[in-house]
Parts: sequence; C-alpha cells; structure tokens
Amino acid sequence: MSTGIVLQIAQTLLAILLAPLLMGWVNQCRAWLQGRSAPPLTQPYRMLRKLFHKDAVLAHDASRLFRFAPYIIFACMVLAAGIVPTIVNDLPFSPAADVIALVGIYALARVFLALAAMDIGTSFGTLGARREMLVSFLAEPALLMVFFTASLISQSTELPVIVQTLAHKEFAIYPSMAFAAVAFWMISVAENARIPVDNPTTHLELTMIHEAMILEYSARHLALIEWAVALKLFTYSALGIALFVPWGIAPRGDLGALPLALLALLVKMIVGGAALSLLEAISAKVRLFRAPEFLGTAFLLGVLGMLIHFLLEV
Amino acid sequence: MEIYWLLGIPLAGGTFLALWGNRRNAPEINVLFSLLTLVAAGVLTARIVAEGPIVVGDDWFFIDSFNVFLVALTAFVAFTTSLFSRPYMRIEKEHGRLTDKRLRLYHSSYQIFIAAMLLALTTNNMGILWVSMEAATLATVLLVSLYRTPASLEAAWKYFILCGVGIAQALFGTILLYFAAEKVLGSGGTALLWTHLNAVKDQLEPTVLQLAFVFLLVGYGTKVGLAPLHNWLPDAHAEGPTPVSAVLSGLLLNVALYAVMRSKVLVDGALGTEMAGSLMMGFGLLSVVVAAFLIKRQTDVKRMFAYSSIEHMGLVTFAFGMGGAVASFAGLLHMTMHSLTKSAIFFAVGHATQSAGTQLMDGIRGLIKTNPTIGWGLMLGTVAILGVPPFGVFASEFLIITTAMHEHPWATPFLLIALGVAFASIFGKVQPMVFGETELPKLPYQPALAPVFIHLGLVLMLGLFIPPYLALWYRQAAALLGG
Amino acid sequence: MALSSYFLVTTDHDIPDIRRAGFLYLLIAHVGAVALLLCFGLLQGVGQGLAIGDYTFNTMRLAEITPFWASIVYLLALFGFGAKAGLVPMHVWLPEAHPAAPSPVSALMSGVMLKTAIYGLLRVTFDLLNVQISWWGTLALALGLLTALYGVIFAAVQSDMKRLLAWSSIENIGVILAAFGLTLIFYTDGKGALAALTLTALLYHAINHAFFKGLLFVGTGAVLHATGERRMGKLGGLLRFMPWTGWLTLVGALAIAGLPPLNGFASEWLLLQAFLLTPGLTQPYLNMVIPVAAASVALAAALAAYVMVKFYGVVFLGQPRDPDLVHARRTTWAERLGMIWLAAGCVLLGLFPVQVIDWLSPVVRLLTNQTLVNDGNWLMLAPVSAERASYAPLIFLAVVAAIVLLVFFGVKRVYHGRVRRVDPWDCGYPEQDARMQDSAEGFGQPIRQIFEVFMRVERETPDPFDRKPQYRGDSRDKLWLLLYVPIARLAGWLSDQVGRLQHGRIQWYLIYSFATLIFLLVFVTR
Amino acid sequence: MSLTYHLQVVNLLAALLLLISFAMLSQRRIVGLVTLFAWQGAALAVSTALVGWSTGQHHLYYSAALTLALKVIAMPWFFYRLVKKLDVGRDVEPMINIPTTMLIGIVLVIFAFNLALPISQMSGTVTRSTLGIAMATVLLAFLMMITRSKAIPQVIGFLAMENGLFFAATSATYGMPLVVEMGVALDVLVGVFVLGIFFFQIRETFDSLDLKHMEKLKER
Repeated sequence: MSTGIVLQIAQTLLAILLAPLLMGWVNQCRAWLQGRSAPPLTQPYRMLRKLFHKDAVLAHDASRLFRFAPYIIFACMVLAAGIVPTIVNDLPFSPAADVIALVGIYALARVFLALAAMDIGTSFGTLGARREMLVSFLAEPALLMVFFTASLISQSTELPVIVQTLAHKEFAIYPSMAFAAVAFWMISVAENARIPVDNPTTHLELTMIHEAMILEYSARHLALIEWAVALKLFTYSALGIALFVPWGIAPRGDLGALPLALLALLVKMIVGGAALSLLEAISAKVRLFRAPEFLGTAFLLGVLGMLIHFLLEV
Repeated sequence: MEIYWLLGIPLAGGTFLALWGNRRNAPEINVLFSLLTLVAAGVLTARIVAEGPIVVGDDWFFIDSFNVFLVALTAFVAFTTSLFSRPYMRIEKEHGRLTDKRLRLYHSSYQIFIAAMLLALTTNNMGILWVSMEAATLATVLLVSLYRTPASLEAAWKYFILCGVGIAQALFGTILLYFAAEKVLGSGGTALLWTHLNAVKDQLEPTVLQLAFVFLLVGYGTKVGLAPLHNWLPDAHAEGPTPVSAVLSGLLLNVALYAVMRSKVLVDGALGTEMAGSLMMGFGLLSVVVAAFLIKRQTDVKRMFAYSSIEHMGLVTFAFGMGGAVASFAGLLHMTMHSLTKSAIFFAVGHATQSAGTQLMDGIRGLIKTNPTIGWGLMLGTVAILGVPPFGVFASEFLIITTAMHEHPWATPFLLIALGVAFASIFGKVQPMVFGETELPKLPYQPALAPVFIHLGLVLMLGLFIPPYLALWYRQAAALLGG
Repeated sequence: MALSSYFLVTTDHDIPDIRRAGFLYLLIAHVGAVALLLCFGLLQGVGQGLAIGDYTFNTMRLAEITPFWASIVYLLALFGFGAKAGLVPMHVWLPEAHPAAPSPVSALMSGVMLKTAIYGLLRVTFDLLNVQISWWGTLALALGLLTALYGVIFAAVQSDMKRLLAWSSIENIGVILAAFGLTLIFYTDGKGALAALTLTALLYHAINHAFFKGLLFVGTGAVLHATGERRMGKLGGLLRFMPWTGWLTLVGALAIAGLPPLNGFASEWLLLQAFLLTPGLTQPYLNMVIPVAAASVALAAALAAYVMVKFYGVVFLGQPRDPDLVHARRTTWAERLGMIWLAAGCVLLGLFPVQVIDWLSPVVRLLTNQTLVNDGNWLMLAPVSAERASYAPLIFLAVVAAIVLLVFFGVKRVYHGRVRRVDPWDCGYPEQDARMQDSAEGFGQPIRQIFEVFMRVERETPDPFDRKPQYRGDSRDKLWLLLYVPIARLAGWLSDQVGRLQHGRIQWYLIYSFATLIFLLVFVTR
Repeated sequence: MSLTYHLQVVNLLAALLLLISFAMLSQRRIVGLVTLFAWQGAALAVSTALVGWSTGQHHLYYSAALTLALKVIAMPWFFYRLVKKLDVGRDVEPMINIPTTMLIGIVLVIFAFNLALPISQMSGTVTRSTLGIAMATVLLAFLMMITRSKAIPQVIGFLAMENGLFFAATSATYGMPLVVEMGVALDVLVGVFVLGIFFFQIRETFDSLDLKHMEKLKER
C-alpha cells in the first residue's frame, strides 16, 4: 500500500513535470515542420518561470472567482493526471474516479475557466467562453462514447481495468477501437485547442477560442493556466496511450517493469507529439461553425465504434 | 297529503301573484311561496326516504326515489332562484328593461312553471306527464320574451314552435304507448298509469313500443336539448331573463330527461333489447360533441353556458343510455351537480351581465376587481362545471367516463375530446372576464350571491363526500332505472 | 392540486401573459388529470367487475388485469403524469407557468410537484400493475431522452432567467423519465439488480433536482427581488453586489451542470453506469440501442453545462448591463438561510452518495424487490462491483482542495502574492462598455444555429443607420406550431362546421327534427 | 271483415282528413288555409263522434264537442280576425315549390303507411287502419311547417299536427283517458292564446309576420 502511494505521488509529479516538456516538444516539431527555427525544448519551463515572477495584474472588477479559477483548474488537471495511468497501472488513487468522473473533472475545469472568462465582462472573455462551451458540449459526449466503447469491451469504466484488459489479457483486435481512436484524436484536438478547431498561437478575435478566455490573466494565474493546459495535453495523450496503445504500462506491483514503462511512455509521447504537430501542420483551421460538424463527426464515430462493438465483438 | 301541498302551493302562488300584481312585496311573496314549496318537498322527501315509494291519490301520483330526488332538487333550485331573482329583477327594473306588468307576468308564470314541473315529476300518468310538460313550456314561453326585444321574441318563437312540435311527437308516442297498453290493461284510465304499465311492461307489444319510444325520445329529447334537436335552447337561454335561464337549464331539462327515462324503463322491459339505451347513447354522445364545438365559437356568455348545458345533458343522457348501476348512479349524480352548478353560474353571470351592461364576453372584464363575489362565484362555478376536482361534477364525470371506458371504449375518445374542447373554450373565455383590468361600474343594489355559494358549497361537499343516505338514495334510484 | 397551483400561478392575474400561462397550465393539468383518473378507474374496475370501488391502492393491486388493459392503463398513466411533469410534447405549459408564478412557487412546482408525477408513475407501473411489458420501458426511454434534449436545447436559447430554469426542469424530468424507462426495461427483463441500480439513480436524481433547482429558483427570486428584472440581458455582474446569492447560486449552477463532486454528477454517474450495463439484456436489439441512448444523456448533460455557464455568467458575472444594478438590494437573512440549506443539500448529497443510496434502498426494495449493494466502503460508491466502476467524491474533493491550497500557498511562498489592479485590457479598442458583452441571446446563438430545426426563430435586426440599435431574437417552440396550433385550428374548423348547423332559420331546425324522426323510425323498424 | 257503415264513414273521413292535409300543403293563401283547417277540425269532430257512437265510448262525445268548439269555431274565428286585423291575408311563398312539396308529401304518406301497417294488424280496434292516416297527417303537417315562412301558416301547421294526433288518439285507440284529453285541449287552448299574444308582439316589433325577420339568432 505504501509503495502504491509513493508510486502514485511519483507518477503524478512526473506528469506535472513532464507536461510542459511535451508541450515544448510539440511546439518544436511544429516549428520544424513550418520551416521555422525551433524554440528550445525547455521554452515552456522558462515561460512558466517568467510568469511566476511577475506581478499579477487584475482588472478592477475581477472577483474572487476570477482569482481562484486558475488554482481550481490546475488542481483538476493534477487530479486527472493522478488518475490516468502513465507508467504504473492500478494505483491506489484510481478508484476515486472512473472514466465518467474523469470527463466530469475536465468539465469542471472547463466550466470554471469559462466562468472566469466571463467575470471581467470584456467582450472577448464571453466570446471565448461561449465558443469553448460550444466546442465542449459536443466533445464531451463524444469522449464519453469513446470511453463507453472501451468499457464495453472491458466490462468496466475503471481505467486500470481497461488497461489491464487491453494490455495484459490475450491480444485481440478490436475494430471498434479503431473508430474510437479516430474519434478520440478528433476530440483531443478540439479539447486541447489545437488546429483545426482552435489555434493555440493566434490572437485574432475571429478565430481564437481558448486564448480569448485567458486574455485577462497574467503572471502566476496565467502560469497556472498554461501549466494546466500542458497537463491537459499530457493527460489526454496518456489517455490515448492507455486506451489504444497500452502496452508497456507496468502492472500493479511489478516494480521491475518500471524502467521499461518509463521508456515506453517517453517513446510514445515523442511519437505522439510529433504526429500531433504533423497533423496540425497539414490541416487548416476550420471556421468556427464548422467545429460542431467536426465534433459531430467525432461523436458519430464514437457511436459507430460502439455499434460495431455490438455487431462484431459480442 | 304532502303531495297536494307540494302542487297546490305553487299553483296558489301563481294565481295569487297574478291577482296581486307587482306591488311592493311581490318578489318577497314569490320567495315565500318557493320556500313553502321547498318545505313541502322536504316533508315529502323525508317521507319517501322513511317509507319507500308511495302511490297516492287514487293511483294518480307515484313517488319513488328517482322522482323524489328530482322533486327535492327542483324545489331547492326554484327557491334559490327566487332568492336570486329578487335583486336581479329589481336591478332590471332600475335599468328600465322591465315594467310592473311584466314583472307580474314573471312572478305568476314562475310559480306556475314550478307547479307544472312538480306535477310532471310526481304524476303517475304518462298523459298528464305530457300535459304538464307542455304546460311548463307554455309558462316559460312568455318569460323568454319578457324583455320584448326582437331577439327575445325570436328566441321565444323558436322555443315555442320547436318545443311545441317536439312535444307533439311526444304526444304521438304517448298515444302509441296507450295503444299498446290498452290491449293488456284494457281501455280506460289505468292504461296510462306508469305503475300499472311497469307491472306489465314485458307483455307490451314491442313493435309498437319501439315506435313509441322513437316519438317520445324525439319529443322529450327536444326539451332536453339533445342535438340535433337542441336549436331552441341557446336562443331561449341567452335571451330570456337570467333567473329563467337558470331554471330552464337547471330544472326543465332534468324534468324532460326524467320523462325520457320513465319511457325508457317501460320500453326496455317490453323490448328486452338495448335499443333504447343505444339510441340515448347516440344522442348523448352527439350532443356532447356538437355542444363542445359550438361552445368554442361563442361570444355571448349566456349562450355559451347554454351550450354547456346541452353538453352536460348529453353526458347524462349518455350515462343513462349505458345503463347499469354505476352509470345510472353517475347520471343521477351528474344531473344534480349540473343543476346546482349551472344555476349558480347563471346567477353569477346574471349579475355580471348587469354590471357590464352586455352579455358579450368581450365587454365583461376584471369582475374580481369591481365585484369580487360575482367574480369568484363565476370563477368557481366555471371550474366546477368544467369538472375540476374537488367539485362534484368531477366525481360524476369521472364515473361516467370510466364506465364508458369499460363498456363502450369506442365512445371515450369522443367524450374526452369534447370535454377537452369544452374545457379549453370555456375556461379560456371566462378567465379574462374574471381577471384583468376593468372599468366596470358597481351594481346599484347588493347582488344576492348567497345562492351561488350555497350551490357551489353543496357541489363541493358532494364532490368530497356523499353522505351515505344520499348515496343509498341514489343507488335505489339507479336501481329503478334498470341498474 | 391543479386548481390550487393554478391560483398560485395566477397570483399576478393582471398580466395577460400570466393569465395565459395559468390557462394553459390548468388545461394541460386537467387533461392529464382526466387521463390519470381513467387509469385509476381502469385499475379499479377491471378486476372487480364494475362496481363503485373504494379506490384504495390495495384494491387496485389485487386487480387481475390483461396485458392489453394493462398497456392502456400504462399509456394513460404515462400521458397523465407526463402532462403533469412536462414531458414533451405535453411540456408547453411548463415554460409559461413556472416563470409566471412567484419564485417560491416556481421552486416548489419544479422541485416537488413534478416529482409527485414521477412518484405516481412509479407507483402505478411497479406497484399497482401486476404486469409489465418491455416496450413500455422503451417508449418511456425514448420520450425521456427526447424531452431531455428538447428541454436543454431550449434552455440554451432562453433570455429570461425563469424560463431558462423551467426549460431546464423539462430536461431533468426527461432524464428522470429516461431512467424510469431503463428501469422498466431491466425489470421486465428479469434483471432485478440492474433495475434497482437504475431506480436508485432515478430517485437520487429526483431528490437532487429538487435541491439544485430549488436553489436556483430561490436565487433567481432573490435577484428578481433585488433588481425587479428577469431578463438576463438587463442583468450582469451581480456577484459583486449580491455576493451571498451569487456564491450560493454558483453551487446550484455547478450542481445542475453535472459537475463533480456535487450531487448532479453523482446521480448522472449512476445513470450512465446503468446505461453501460445493458449488454446483460436478453433482447439484442435493445442491447445495441440503449448505449447509444446513453449518448443522448451525455449530450444533454454537456448542454446543461453550457446552459449553466450562460445563466451564471450572464447574470452574475461581467459588468452590470444596467447602471441601476449597482444599487441591487442585498438579500435578507431569510433568503440567505433558504439558499444556504439548499446549497448545503447539494453539496452533501454529492459528497455522500453511499449514504443517500442507503436511504433510498427501502423504496427501491419495495418497487423492485432488490436493493443496490454497494461494493465499496462508505467513502466509495461502487454500485455493481469495485472492478466495474467506482467513484469517491469525498476523496475527489479532498484532493482538489489539497492541491489548490498547496499550490496557492506554494506559489505565494516561493514567489510572491503581489497584485496590481488596472483597467481591463481593451484589446486596442478603447471605450468598451457593458453593452459590448455577450447578451443572453448572443450566448445562445450557436445552439440556436445548430438546432434551428426545432425552433421558429424571430429576429429583428437593426438598421445600420439606427441611432439606438435594438436587436431582438426570439426562439419559439416549434412543437407548439406543429402540434398545438394545428390542433387548435382543427378544433376551430370543426366548430365552424358545427356552427353552420345553427344558422337561425326555424325551418331548418324543423328539418333537423323531422329528419331525425324519420331516420330513427327507419332505423328501428328496419 | 266487413265494416259497419258508420265505420266506413269513419274511414272516409280519415281519407278526407288526409286530403285536406294535402290541400293545406298546396294552399297559398292564408285565409284559405284557415278555412281548410276549420274543415279538418270538422271532419275530426264528426269522426270522433262516429267512433264514440259506434263503439259505445261515450266520453268521446265530449272530445268531439270540444273539438267542434275549439277547432271548428273558436280557432278559425280567431285566425280570421287575426288575419284581418294584422292584414296578412296575402299569398304565402313556400320555401319549396308546391309540386315538389306534394311529391315529398306522397313519399311521406307511403312511409307512414308502411310504418303503421304492422301495428294496425295487431290492433284490437276496428278502426285500426286509421293509425297510418293519422301518422301521415302528422308528418304532412310537419312538412307544412317546414315549408312555410310566415308565422300564421306555421302555427296552422302546428295545429294541423295536433289534429293528426287527436285523430290517432280517438280513432285508433278510442280516445285517451278523459283527463288527458282535457289536459291536452287545455294546453292547446292556452297555446293558441299565447300565440295570439305572440303575433301581436311580433307584429309590433318586426312590423311583419314574416319569419325571415327572425333569423338573427345564429352562429356567426
């Protein structure tokens, strides 16, 4: 049990620490693909440090909600990172929340962000909040559909059990998971504010979603949000890994498998980040009102995956 | 003995008021005679409840639980209506719509009308029943045209002709009945006595009786206001003075239906088929549906409630047509509830139209502001008549519909649709009359709304709880109707 | 009940809209009541022959009833209770009546009255009827999901606080009814344990809804009281002027949006679990369709979050859209206490799901003969087995709170806690004012655009040269137009046709009489 | 079965009654109508007396006397006076033209006979076949009320209907109990009295006895 707790804390801390690195890696890859000279891999860390040092600038009318939202968002992401298995499966904390609760955690973070964005009352904040909620109301059920497909296969909504079923039982090909995988990629793109749904580097009011919400934030609040964003990307990646390529995650109590698991994680993240940036580089951002269509497709793919599960796999 | 008092008092009242004229106390005398009638009816009722059915006066009068309940109801509503008409007619006179001469006519006709109805209810002779029904019509014709406006004349004319023709059919039916009875009972006085007929009903010639029933049904059905024979009813109700509308709606229709039911019992016995019941159900259903849709397009408040009377009489007819203990019970209950509620509504409507100076619903607004008692009376009466629980109409409608659902499921959709349409129409129209902004003046005299609330209170009470003796009484009556 | 609530709804009867609402309400409630009575009458009568019964539940329970009549009874019950609960398409009265009523009444109607309908439905279906047929469940499920989605979509486009909440009530009733349908499906399939799970979810959600919807209505009432305004487009920034109401309402909003660790999430979580357990069913078709139905529940829940962000954000956050709001009157202690206990309910019901389920178990056992066994400990909810699914809201809250505190003080200690107050950044567009914030209509616009098929949208777009531009967008319920208006028209047409009968000429009336007579004579002697 | 002479006369009178009904149906002038009505009353009175005489039902004499007094003398006189006073002796325009009315009338007669046939056969009275005629008279009177658009012809139609009923009562059943007959007669008397009042009221209000003025109360 105590090893379990130590491992749990270690894994969570690892996720917190590695998350900006993944962000940096994606940015670097993207810069390469766009033919720019890439920022260093540690750029996100430097930015966080810089932001933490600055004096916070708050609007006159900012309420406590505005000031506390970053902490809550960050805490939610840390919680998610604690639940999603990255290197070790079935840690003591994971029964606290299954995949449905995980979706709830993301939703909680998002709602706080949206509310905080509306707090000051600038037109950009509400605009961002509205767009964010628009994207999420379709992404969230789609994500649930993906999880449902996985949990129908494994008869459980517990992530450890899912991973266990997929990675450690006898190997089987699940066509439904292929659909789910495509859906999951589309959802991740949308949820992490990437192209083609959102552009993380833009500040054009016509296109921005996520950036519009955090325009009013500065210094440590902004740092926490940026960090939470990185963590979100990281946990989504980890989720993807756990659902679709879980091989390598160490089963519970098998300490010997840890180094291999860490290595597998790094490799998967590197490949995944590169793939993300590649896909971002070759696609164009869609118009805002195409976003529901995009996510609707993801939703349908998730549902299809589930149906295929019933047709082919039961 | 009570029976002679019962019939004699209103007759004497009519004569006296005709001679006395409209002096200062005429309305009070009217009330007094009505009260005395009520007392006589009460005594009679008590006796029937205690002793069971009686045949008195050389077989001329026959009183059982069925008609004694109607006698009590008639006497009661007649009394409350006389209470209501006192201030109402005073205000009408104030407004210059009536003269002393006409009020004299009104008061004496009113008493005669009550006497005729009571005679129709208590007589044992089908012929006398016919005669008194006709007399009741004649007594009210001139009341309908009391205002002498073109519209009221037209209404009275239609009332007279249509009911006259209708009742002529009933006479033909009665003749046919006599024709059949004569062979069994021999010619002479006894062949039209209901008790005698009832005793030998299974020996009566079926072919004749079914024809007789058609004529009787069409004849008395015209007076009940069954569609498509109902056309006189909305006109007469809308154009006559409101107390007359109240008694027409609350009492005369009942009495006519009573006549139909008396005939039905005989015909059922002779035929041994469902023919009479089916015809009544058909008429009832048609009336409910037609009336419901007609209600929807009304602009005149009294006319609307007249159609509502057609609807409810249709419902009662339907219930009686179904037959059986529950349906007959429900029909009787509904008859009572409808009489009490509808007359209460007419009382409230009467004062409302007086205060607004128009019968058009668009002109009546916000009663609850200027005349709260009228407003509340109208509102509560309306919800009661629409069958909203906990009022008694609800209980009886409920029983009727449930029984229909069991025995004739095909009829329930029609009933439900019709009730729904009627509900939406009436409530949608009454609501703005009661609520909202207004500039209506107050009435010159204090309106007599005690009757309204007495009636509604009774309806409410019967909706919540039917006293056991009353329930027993209804059951006996229902059994008489072939339950 | 209908009558008393009618008079409650029409308390302010001077306003025509309110009268209309009251009328609509009474009409539908009455039609529903008639259906219910028929339902009870049938229950009473079928077994007993036909007698005037005592209408107690005991007699009804004893009634032996054929599947055909049972189905009729069920359909009547569904219709009747559905009308009272606001099931689509009988929901039209609800968004009219709830806003029309004074706030405490709305809270009561939403929290309690809608639930009595659910109670009745449960009572009739599980307790009084001896037969249950599986298509009943499918029907209820389908209607429930439709109601849930319909409700939430319309909630998203409302611009009146109370209407928004009323539509949201429709959504929640839909969810509850879907749970009811699922319970019935499980129950008829012989899956008692699963039926118990679903029923628990249903009851849980019903209780939750009473709390958070009550909280929101009371909160709205406080706002209404303080500002006299219920159009969201005139409010804004109230968190600053009415902190108590603001913060407590936030709890309600988060709870209704189905966010952990509050109560809304707990019941929705249970329900989704139930949806995922359908592969146990014997009917393959249902097996496949029901998880897809879960998608609709998920969609409704996600949209509910959208709605609540809109509601809370527009009313309580941002800048006041009306300068007078600065003087918004503070709430009284009574109001606060009312809100506090409801908010506490939301929190506690969310944090202790295991205990709540324990409380509910007698009811569940009564109706399904099964109880929900919790596989976890007192902290952790694990309805089927810990392997299958688990959720521990208390741990959840503890961790989030711990991390928040840790980070908060950590950041303060390692760096600093300095804050500078400035004007909001204007993005290079000077002279921003409160009118430039999103209005309620604006916030709902994406949803309106996506789901325009369900609505009839009325827009008034201002002229570009208008000095005082006004924009008005109104989304009407298309079902009203597609279902109710045609019915009304049909009734009108029929009444016109019938009206022709009555056309004043006495000769015609005589002809009716004559024809009737001849017809009947032919009829009886044929 | 051979009938006695006076019963043959009753049958002849019955045929006359029917004939008069047809004549009334085709009569255009109100005064003529009143005359025909008086004749019908006379035939009725005679037949009633004959039936009473031949069957020994002596109370029928009262009925006959009553009929004679009311329907042959009092009412026609009243109507003549009324027509004169109100000056409405002009032609009446029927709603349907006369030949069509007559055709419908014949159909009605056949219908009534058909209806009465099975009943008459089981009757114990010797004058049973008159029931069909009585019914035909009633229906024809009904038809007349439908086709006339003035108040007085309509009322005469109504009274003719009453005649038919009375004929049914006396000839087919040898008369109803006396009390009933008295009551009926009283009602008719009062009815006519009320009608008289009505005519004046209508005339006063509408300036005419044309029923076309009385079509205001309807669904708009």
